[in-house]
Amino acid sequence: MNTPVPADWYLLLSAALFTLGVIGFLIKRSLITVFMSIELMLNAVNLSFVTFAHEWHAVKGQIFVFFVMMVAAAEAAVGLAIIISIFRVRGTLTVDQIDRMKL
Amino acid sequence: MFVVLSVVKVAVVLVVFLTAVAYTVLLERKLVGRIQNRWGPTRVGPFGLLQPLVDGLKLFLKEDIIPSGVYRPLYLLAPLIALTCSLLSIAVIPFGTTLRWHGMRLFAISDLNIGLLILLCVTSIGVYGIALSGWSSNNKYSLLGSLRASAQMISYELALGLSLVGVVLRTQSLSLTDIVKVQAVHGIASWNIFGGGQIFAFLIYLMAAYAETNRAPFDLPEAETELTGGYHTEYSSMKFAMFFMAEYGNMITVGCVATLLFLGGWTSPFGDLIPPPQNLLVHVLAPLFWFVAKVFFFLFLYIWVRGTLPRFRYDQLMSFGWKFLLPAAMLNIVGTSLALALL
Amino acid sequence: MDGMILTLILLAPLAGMALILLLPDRDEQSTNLPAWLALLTSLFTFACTLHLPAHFVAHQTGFQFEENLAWINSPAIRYHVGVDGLSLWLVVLVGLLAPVGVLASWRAVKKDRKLFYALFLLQQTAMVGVFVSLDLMLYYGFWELSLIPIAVLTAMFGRNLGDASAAKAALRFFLYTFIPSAPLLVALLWLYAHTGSFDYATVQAAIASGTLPGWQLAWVSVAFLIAFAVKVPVLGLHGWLPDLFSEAPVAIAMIAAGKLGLYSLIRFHVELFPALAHRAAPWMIALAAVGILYGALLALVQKDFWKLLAYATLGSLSFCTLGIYGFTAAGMSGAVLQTLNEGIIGAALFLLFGVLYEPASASKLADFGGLATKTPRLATLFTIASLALIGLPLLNGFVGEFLVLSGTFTGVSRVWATVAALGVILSAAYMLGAIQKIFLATGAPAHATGHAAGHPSATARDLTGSETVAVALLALLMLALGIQPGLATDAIEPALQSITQSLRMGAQSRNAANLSPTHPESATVIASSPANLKGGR
Amino acid sequence: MNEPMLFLPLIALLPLAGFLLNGLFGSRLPKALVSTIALLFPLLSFALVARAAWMVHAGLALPVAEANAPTWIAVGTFHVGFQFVLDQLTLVMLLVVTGVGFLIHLYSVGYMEHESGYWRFFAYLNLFLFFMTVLVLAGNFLLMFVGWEGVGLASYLLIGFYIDRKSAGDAGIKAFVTNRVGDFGFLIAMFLLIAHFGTLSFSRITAQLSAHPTLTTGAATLICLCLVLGAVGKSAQIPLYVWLPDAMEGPTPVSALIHAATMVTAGVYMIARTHALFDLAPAALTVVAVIGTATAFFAATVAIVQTDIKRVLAYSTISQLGYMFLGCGVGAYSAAVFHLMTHAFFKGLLFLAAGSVIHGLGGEQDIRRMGGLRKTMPVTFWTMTAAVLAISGFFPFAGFFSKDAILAAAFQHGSTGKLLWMVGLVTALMTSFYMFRLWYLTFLGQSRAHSASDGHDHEHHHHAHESPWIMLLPLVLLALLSVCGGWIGIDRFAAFLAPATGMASAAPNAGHTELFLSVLAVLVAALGWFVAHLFFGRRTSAADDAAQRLAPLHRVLEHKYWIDEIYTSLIIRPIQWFARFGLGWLGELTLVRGSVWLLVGVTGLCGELLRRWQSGNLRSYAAWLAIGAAALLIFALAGTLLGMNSLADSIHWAVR
Amino acid sequence: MHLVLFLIFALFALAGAANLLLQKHPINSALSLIVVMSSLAVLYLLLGAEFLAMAQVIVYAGAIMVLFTFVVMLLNEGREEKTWGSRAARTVGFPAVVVLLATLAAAILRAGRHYGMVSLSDGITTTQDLSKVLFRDLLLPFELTSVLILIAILGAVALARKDDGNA
Repeated sequence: MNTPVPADWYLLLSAALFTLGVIGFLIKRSLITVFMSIELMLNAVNLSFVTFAHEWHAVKGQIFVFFVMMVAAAEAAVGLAIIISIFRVRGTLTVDQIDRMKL
Repeated sequence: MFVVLSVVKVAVVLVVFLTAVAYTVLLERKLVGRIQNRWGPTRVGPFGLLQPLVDGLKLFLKEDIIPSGVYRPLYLLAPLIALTCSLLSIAVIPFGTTLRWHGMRLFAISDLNIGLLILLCVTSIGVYGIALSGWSSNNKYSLLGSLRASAQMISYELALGLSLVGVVLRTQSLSLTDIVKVQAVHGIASWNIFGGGQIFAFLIYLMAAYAETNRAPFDLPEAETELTGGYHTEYSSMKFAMFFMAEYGNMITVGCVATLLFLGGWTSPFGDLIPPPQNLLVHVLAPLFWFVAKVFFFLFLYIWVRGTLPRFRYDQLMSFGWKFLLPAAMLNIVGTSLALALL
Repeated sequence: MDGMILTLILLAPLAGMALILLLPDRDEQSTNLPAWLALLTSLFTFACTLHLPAHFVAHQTGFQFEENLAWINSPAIRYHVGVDGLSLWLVVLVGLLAPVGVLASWRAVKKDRKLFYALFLLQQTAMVGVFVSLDLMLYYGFWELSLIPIAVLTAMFGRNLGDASAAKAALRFFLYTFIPSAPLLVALLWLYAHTGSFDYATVQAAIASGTLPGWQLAWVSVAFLIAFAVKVPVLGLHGWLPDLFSEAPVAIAMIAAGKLGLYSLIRFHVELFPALAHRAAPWMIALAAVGILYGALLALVQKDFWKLLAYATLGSLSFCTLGIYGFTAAGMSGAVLQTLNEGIIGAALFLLFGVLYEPASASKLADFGGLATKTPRLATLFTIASLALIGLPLLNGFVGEFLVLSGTFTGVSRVWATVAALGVILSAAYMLGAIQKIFLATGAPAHATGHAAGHPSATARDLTGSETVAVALLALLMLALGIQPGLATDAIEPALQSITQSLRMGAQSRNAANLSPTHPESATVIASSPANLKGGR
Repeated sequence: MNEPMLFLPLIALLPLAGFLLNGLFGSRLPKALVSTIALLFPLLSFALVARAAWMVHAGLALPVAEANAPTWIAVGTFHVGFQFVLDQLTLVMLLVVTGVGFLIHLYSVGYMEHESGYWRFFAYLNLFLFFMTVLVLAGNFLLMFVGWEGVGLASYLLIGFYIDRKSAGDAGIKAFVTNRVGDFGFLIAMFLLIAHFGTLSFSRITAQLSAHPTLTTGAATLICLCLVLGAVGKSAQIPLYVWLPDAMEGPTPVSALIHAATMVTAGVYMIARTHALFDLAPAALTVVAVIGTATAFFAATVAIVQTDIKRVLAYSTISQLGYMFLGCGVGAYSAAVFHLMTHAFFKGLLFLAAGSVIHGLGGEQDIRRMGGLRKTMPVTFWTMTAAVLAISGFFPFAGFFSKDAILAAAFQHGSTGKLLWMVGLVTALMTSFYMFRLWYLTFLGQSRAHSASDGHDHEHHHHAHESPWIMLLPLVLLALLSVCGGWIGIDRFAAFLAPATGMASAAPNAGHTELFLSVLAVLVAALGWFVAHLFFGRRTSAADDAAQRLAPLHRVLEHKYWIDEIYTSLIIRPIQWFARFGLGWLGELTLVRGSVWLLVGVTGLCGELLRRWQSGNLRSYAAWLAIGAAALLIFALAGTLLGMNSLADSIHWAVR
Repeated sequence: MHLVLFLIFALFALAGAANLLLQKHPINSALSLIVVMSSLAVLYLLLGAEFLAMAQVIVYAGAIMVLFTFVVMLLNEGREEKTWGSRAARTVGFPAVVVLLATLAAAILRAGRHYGMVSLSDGITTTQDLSKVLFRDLLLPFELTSVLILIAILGAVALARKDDGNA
C-alpha cells in the first residue's frame, strides 16, 4: 500500500514548476502576473529544498525554506506596494509600457 | 476497515454539525427575541422548533438569480470556499474521550499532532471566500463590504494566533488532545481559563474570534443598515444559505476550540472529585455531555453579546484590533512564558 | 653632502612651488613676484645641479651620490636615487633650462602667474626625478608626474586659447603619452612579480640571468619600448609634437620633447633588456633614419615657425634614436650628447622666437621680414642657434651628428647612415630659409609691410638685457660643447661602456662581418668581457 | 730637433681675434679703428707665414706638426684632435691665402668706404680668413671639414651682406646649400675612412697605406669619388657650379677673395692633399679630369655671351678651376697647384680691377654700357691688361706657364689625355676670346654709358673717375705677381712640392714636344685676341649681327643652358611637392592622425552597440536574465552532466 | 498510497502552474497559484515536513496570496491586452527556457540514480526538532529576518501611501 516514490520525481516536479515559472516570467504581460511567476519559481525551489532535506535528513533544509518564505513575504509586500504606485502614476501595468526609469 | 469507519464517523459528525448549525440559528432568533422582549419564532412546530427546517426549505426553493455583470466562475466559487473552510475545521476537533476502537479514535475524526495549526490554516483560507464574493458580484457596496470583512479577518487572525500561543506554551504540544489532557488533571482548577492563568488569553481569543466570524460587535461589513448586507447582497437562495451556514459553522467551531483550549474540552469540571461511574456508557457519554454543554455556553455567550453590544465603527474596529488586542496578546505570551520559566 | 644632494635637488623646486602658492594674490601688474621667486628657486636648483659634475668621479662605473631608503614595504618600493655618467649632464641640463624657461615666460604669462610657476617647478622636480630614480616604481611615479603639468599648462596657458586648440593639443599630448604608460605599468608589475623587487640592479640581473620566461619578457620589453618611444617621439608616434609645439607655452614646449624619452630608452630599455633591445634595433634604426628625412622634409614646407621647429626637433631627436640603437660606443655617446645639444638649442630657439611671437602672437613666417635691422641682437643669436641646429662644425650640433653618423656608418649599416646624412643637407635648407624669411629682406618693399599697424614685424622688439644674457650663455655653451665635447662625453662614455660592451658581444656574434677591423694603433682591443649573455633568444 | 717656434695655431687664430673684435664691438668703433683692426691681424698672420717660408728657405725640414695638439673628440676607439701641420703644399696655399687675402682687405677698405655695416663686412672677411687658414693647416680630415664648412658659412654671410636685397639673401642660401651637398659627400668619405682606417689624420692614413696597402682599389675609388663630390661642391664644378654666378650678388672684394682666389681652390687643395688615396684609384682621377675639362669648356662657352662684368669673370673662374681639376685628373698635382697660385694672382687682379671699374662708374656692372675707360682710369686699364694677357696665356705672363704645364701633362697622359688636351686647347682659345671681348668693351671704343639704356641712371655716369690709391696699390702689386708669378717655372715648383704631392710629375720629355706645345698655346691665345679684335675692336655692329646669325645658339648660351631652371624643376619642386603632399597629407593626416581616429571610432562603435541593449523593455531583460541563468547552470552542472566528478575537470576538458 | 497522493497533488501543482500561464485575467492566475501552493503544502507533508506545510499554507496561501488577490482586485486592471513585447525576448527567451529545462532534467536524471526513495513511513520532522535548530544554531538569521520583515512593512507603507501632501 505504501509504495515509495523515487526522490528525483520530486526534483523533476520542482524543475518543471521552475521552468513554468520562468516561462510565465517571460511571456506574461501584466506586471502582477510576472510577479506571481516569480513566487512560483520560489516555491519550486522550496520543494527541491524540502526534498533534499528529506533525502539527507537535514533539518537545515527546511529551516532554509522557512527563511525563503520570510524573504518572499517581505519581497511580496514591497513589490506590491511598488506595483500599486506604478499603477497610480502610469495607469497601466502592462510590462511593455513601463520602460522609463522615471515614474 | 479504516475507511468505512472514518466515513461513518464523518457522516455522523456532519449531520450533528449541520443540525446544530440550523438550531443555533433558531436559538439565536429566539434568544435575541427574548432579549428584545418578544418571543421569536413560535409558529412552526411546537415553540418554533421546526423553524430552521422551514427556513432551509424556503431558501432552497427560492429562485436562484445570478446578476448579469457578475464574474460568474468566481461568483459561484466564493460561497463554496466559505462553506468548505468552516466545515473543514470540525474534522480536527476531538470532542470525546480518547477511546480507541480497533485503533480508531471514536470521538474525533482525526487527531493530528499539529491540530491547532490546521485550525489556523483553515481560518486564513476562509478569507478568500468573502474576498472573492464581494469582488465578483461587481457591486460597489459588496466590494467595499468584502474588503472590509477580509481586512478585519486578517488583522484579527494575528491576535487569534498569538493568544493561542499561551496555551501551547503550557501544554508544550500543538495537539488538541494533549491540551485537553493537561487540563484534565484536576478538574476546573487545572482548566487553562483558571488554573492555567490564561484568563487574559481567553478574553483576547474571544474578542478575536468574534471579529473572525464577523459576529456581534464586529459585524459591520455585512450589517444591513450599513452596506446593505455587505458582500452577500448579490447572492440569493442556496448561495446565500451557504454563506449563512458558513457563518454559523464558524461560530460553532470557535466555540469548540474555545472549550478545548480554555475550558478543558470534554473533562468534567469536578475533575476526579466525583469518580465517574465505572460502566462504559457513562464513561463515554459524560465527556460528550460536558463538551456539548460548554459549546452551548459559548453559543449562548455569542448570541447574548450580539443582542446587547452596539456595533463598532470600522476605524475603531481596526484600531482596537491592531492597537489593543495584538499588544495584549504579545504581553500575554511574555507573561505566560515568564510564569512558566520562573515557577 | 654628497649623500643628500640629489634629494636636495628634488625637493628645492617643490619648496619653491609651495612658497609660490602661499603668495598673496595681489594684482598682477605689480612686481611679478611669482616669477621672481620661481627664478630664484630655479637658479638655486641649478647651482645644486652644478655641484654634481664638480664632485663626479669620472671613470668610476656604477651610480654615485646614491641614496637608498626604504619607503613603502608592502610592494617593496624603495626611495633609491643615484646618478651615473649618463644622467649626470641631463640633470644639469634640466637645472639649466629651468631659469631659461622662467625668463622665457616672464612677459608671456600675464595672468594666473602663481599657478603657472608652481606647475612649472613641479615639472622640474618630475623631470629630475625621472633622471635620478633607480627604483622602477619611483621612476614610474615621476614619469607620470611629468605628464600632468605639461598638459595642464598647455591647456590653461596655451597660446591661442581662442579656438580651444590649446586644450585639444594638451589632451592629445596627454593621451598619446598616457595610454602606452598603462601597459608599462603592467610590465612593471609583471617584473615585480617575477623578481620580487623594483630595484633596477636586481631586475637587470634577473633579466640578464635569463630565468624569466622568454616570450612574456619580449612583450614586457615591447611595452617599455612603446611607452618611451612615444615620449621621444619616434616617427609614427609623433602625432602630438606639432600641436604641442604650436600651442604650449614657450617654457613648456622647451622641455617637453626628447630628453625624458631618450634617457628612458637607454636606461630602461637598452640597458634593462640588452638582448631584446638588440632584436628591436633594426626597426628602430629604420624608423630613426626615415624620421630624420621625414622631419627635415616636412620642416622644409611648413609655413608656421613653431611647426617647422617641431619637425626639426623630430629630425634631430631621430638622430638620437639612431645613435642609441646603433649600439656603437661612438653612436651612443653621440646620441646622449645630441640630446643635450637638442635641449640647449631648442631652448634658445624657443626663447628667441617666443620674444618675436609674444607681442602679436603671430607665428607664420610670412608675417615677418627685414627684422635684422630692427632687432640685431635677436637676429645674431637666432642665426647662431640655427647654425648649431644645422650642425655647423665648432658648434655642438655637429659633434653630436658626426658621432652618431660615424657610429652608425661603421657599426650598423652604411645605407641608413647615408640616408640620415641626407637630412643634414635639408636641415641647412629649411633653417636658413626660416632666417631668410624672418630677418632678411622678403622682397616686398620694406615700408609697405614693415610698419602696417599691428603687423608682427612692426611690433617686434629686441631682446631685453636678461634675455640676451640667457641666450648668450646658451650660445657660449653651444660653442664650448662644440669645441670641447669631452666635457660631456668623458662622463657619458664610461657609463655606456658597460652597455656597448655587452651589446657589442651580442652584435659581434650576430654580424661579425662588417665590424670595423681592429687597427694596430687603436690598441684598445675590445675586452671580450665574458658577458654571459644567453638572452631570451 | 729643436722645435722652431712656428706658432702654427697663431696664424689661424689671429684673423679669428680680428673677427671677434670687429664682430662684438665693431658697430661702436669708428670706421678707421675697424679698418686698422681688420688689416692688422691678417698682416700679422701673413708675416708669420712669410717668416715660416723664410725658415723653410733657410733649411727647416718640413713637414712640421704640432706636438701635443689638444684633443677635440675622443670617444671609444675614435680619436681626433686640433692637429695643425705645415708642409710644402700648406706653405704655398698659406702664402696665397694670407697674401692675396691681405691685399684684398687693403682694397676693400677703399671699396667699402661708404657702405653701411662697414664693421660687419670686415668681421666676416676676417672670419673667412680664419676658416681658410684652418682648412689649409688642418692635420686631419675633420679639422679640414671644420674649415670646409666654416668657409661655406663665411661665403653665405658675405654673399648675403646686402641684407636689404632679397636676391643677395637667396644667393647666400643657394651657395650654402649647394656647398652642403658637397659636404655631404665629404662626410661620407670621412666615414669610409674611419671604417677603413679607424682614424682621420693624414699622416696616419698615409702611414697605413704605405705600411701595408690593404685598401682594395674599389674601396679607394669609392672614397675618392666621395671626396670628389665634396671638391666639386666647393670648387663649383659641373653639377654643383650653379651657386658661383649668383654669388656675384656680394660685394666685389668678396668675389675676388672667395670666389676667385681662395675658397674655390679648396677643392683642388683637398685633392692634392689626399693624392695618396687618389693614386690608388685611377678611375677617380679620370673622373676628375673629365669633370674638369667639361666644366672648363662649358663655362667658357657661357662666359662668351655674358653681359655683366662680374658674371663673365665668375664663369672664367669656373673654367680655370676646370683646368686645375684637369691637372689633378692627369696626376700633375704640382701643375694644378701652380696654376692655382697663378690663377689666384690674375683672377684676383681681374676682380679687383672690375671692382674699381664698377666703383668708378657708380655701381654700373653691365659691360654694354661701358667703354672708353682707357683714358679715365689708366692704372686700372694697364693692370687689367696685364691680367687679361696673363689669363689668356701669353708668353711672359704667369698664365702661360701654369696652363701650359697642365696642358703638357694632359698631353702625355695617354690617349684620353690627348682628347682632354684638344678640348683644353679650344677652351684656351675661348678664354682669350671672352677676356679680350671684355677688355675691348670695357676700356676701348666710345663710352656707351647713355646710349644703350633709357638714360634714367644718367647722373651716375657723368664723372667716371679713377679709384683712390688704396685700391690701386693692390692692383699694381697683383699685376706684378701676375707677370712674374709664372717665372718660378713648373720644374722648380714641382720639385719644391714633391715631398707633399708624392712622386714628381712626369719627367719633362724631350724638349721639342714641350716647346711645340707651348708655341701652339701662344698661337691659340693670339688667334683668340685677333677674333675678339675683329668683333669688338673697330665696328661694334659685327658682334650684334654675329649674334643674330647664331640666334638660337646665342639664346641658349645667354640663358646659361637653362641649368638653373632645370635644377629647380627637377629637384627643388618635386621635393617640396613630395614634402607638402606626400608627407604632409599622407604621412601626417592619414597615418598619424588616422590611427587616433581609428581608436576613437572603435570606442564609439562599442558604445553604440551596447546602448541598444539597454532598451528599457522588461521582457528583453527577462530573456537575457534567463539566458544568463541557463548559461550559469550549464557551467555549474557541466560536471554532473558530462559525468566528470568536479567542475575543475570539466573546465580542463573544455579548455583542452 | 504515497504514489497516488504524490501523483494527484503533483498534477494539481502542474495544472495550477500551467493555468497561471494560460489565464488571461490576473485573478484567475492568482487563484491557480493558490492551488499550486496548497498542493505544494501537501507534498511537503508527504516529505515529512509538517510544520513547513502548515507554514506554507498560512504564510503563502493565507497571507501573500491574499495580498496578491487584494491588489488584483483593487487595481481591477482587467484582461491583459495582446502586446507582443520585444522580439528579442522571444528569440532569446524561449531557447533559454528550453536549455534551462533540458539541463535541469538531465542533471537530475543523471545524478538521481543514487538518491533514495521517499515513502510515507519515513519519519516526520516534528516542530520540536525544527525549532531546536532554528532557535539555537540559526537564531541570528531568524532575528535578521524579523528586521527584514519590519523594513518591508515600513517600505510598503511608505510606498503605497497616497501622498496627501501634508505627510
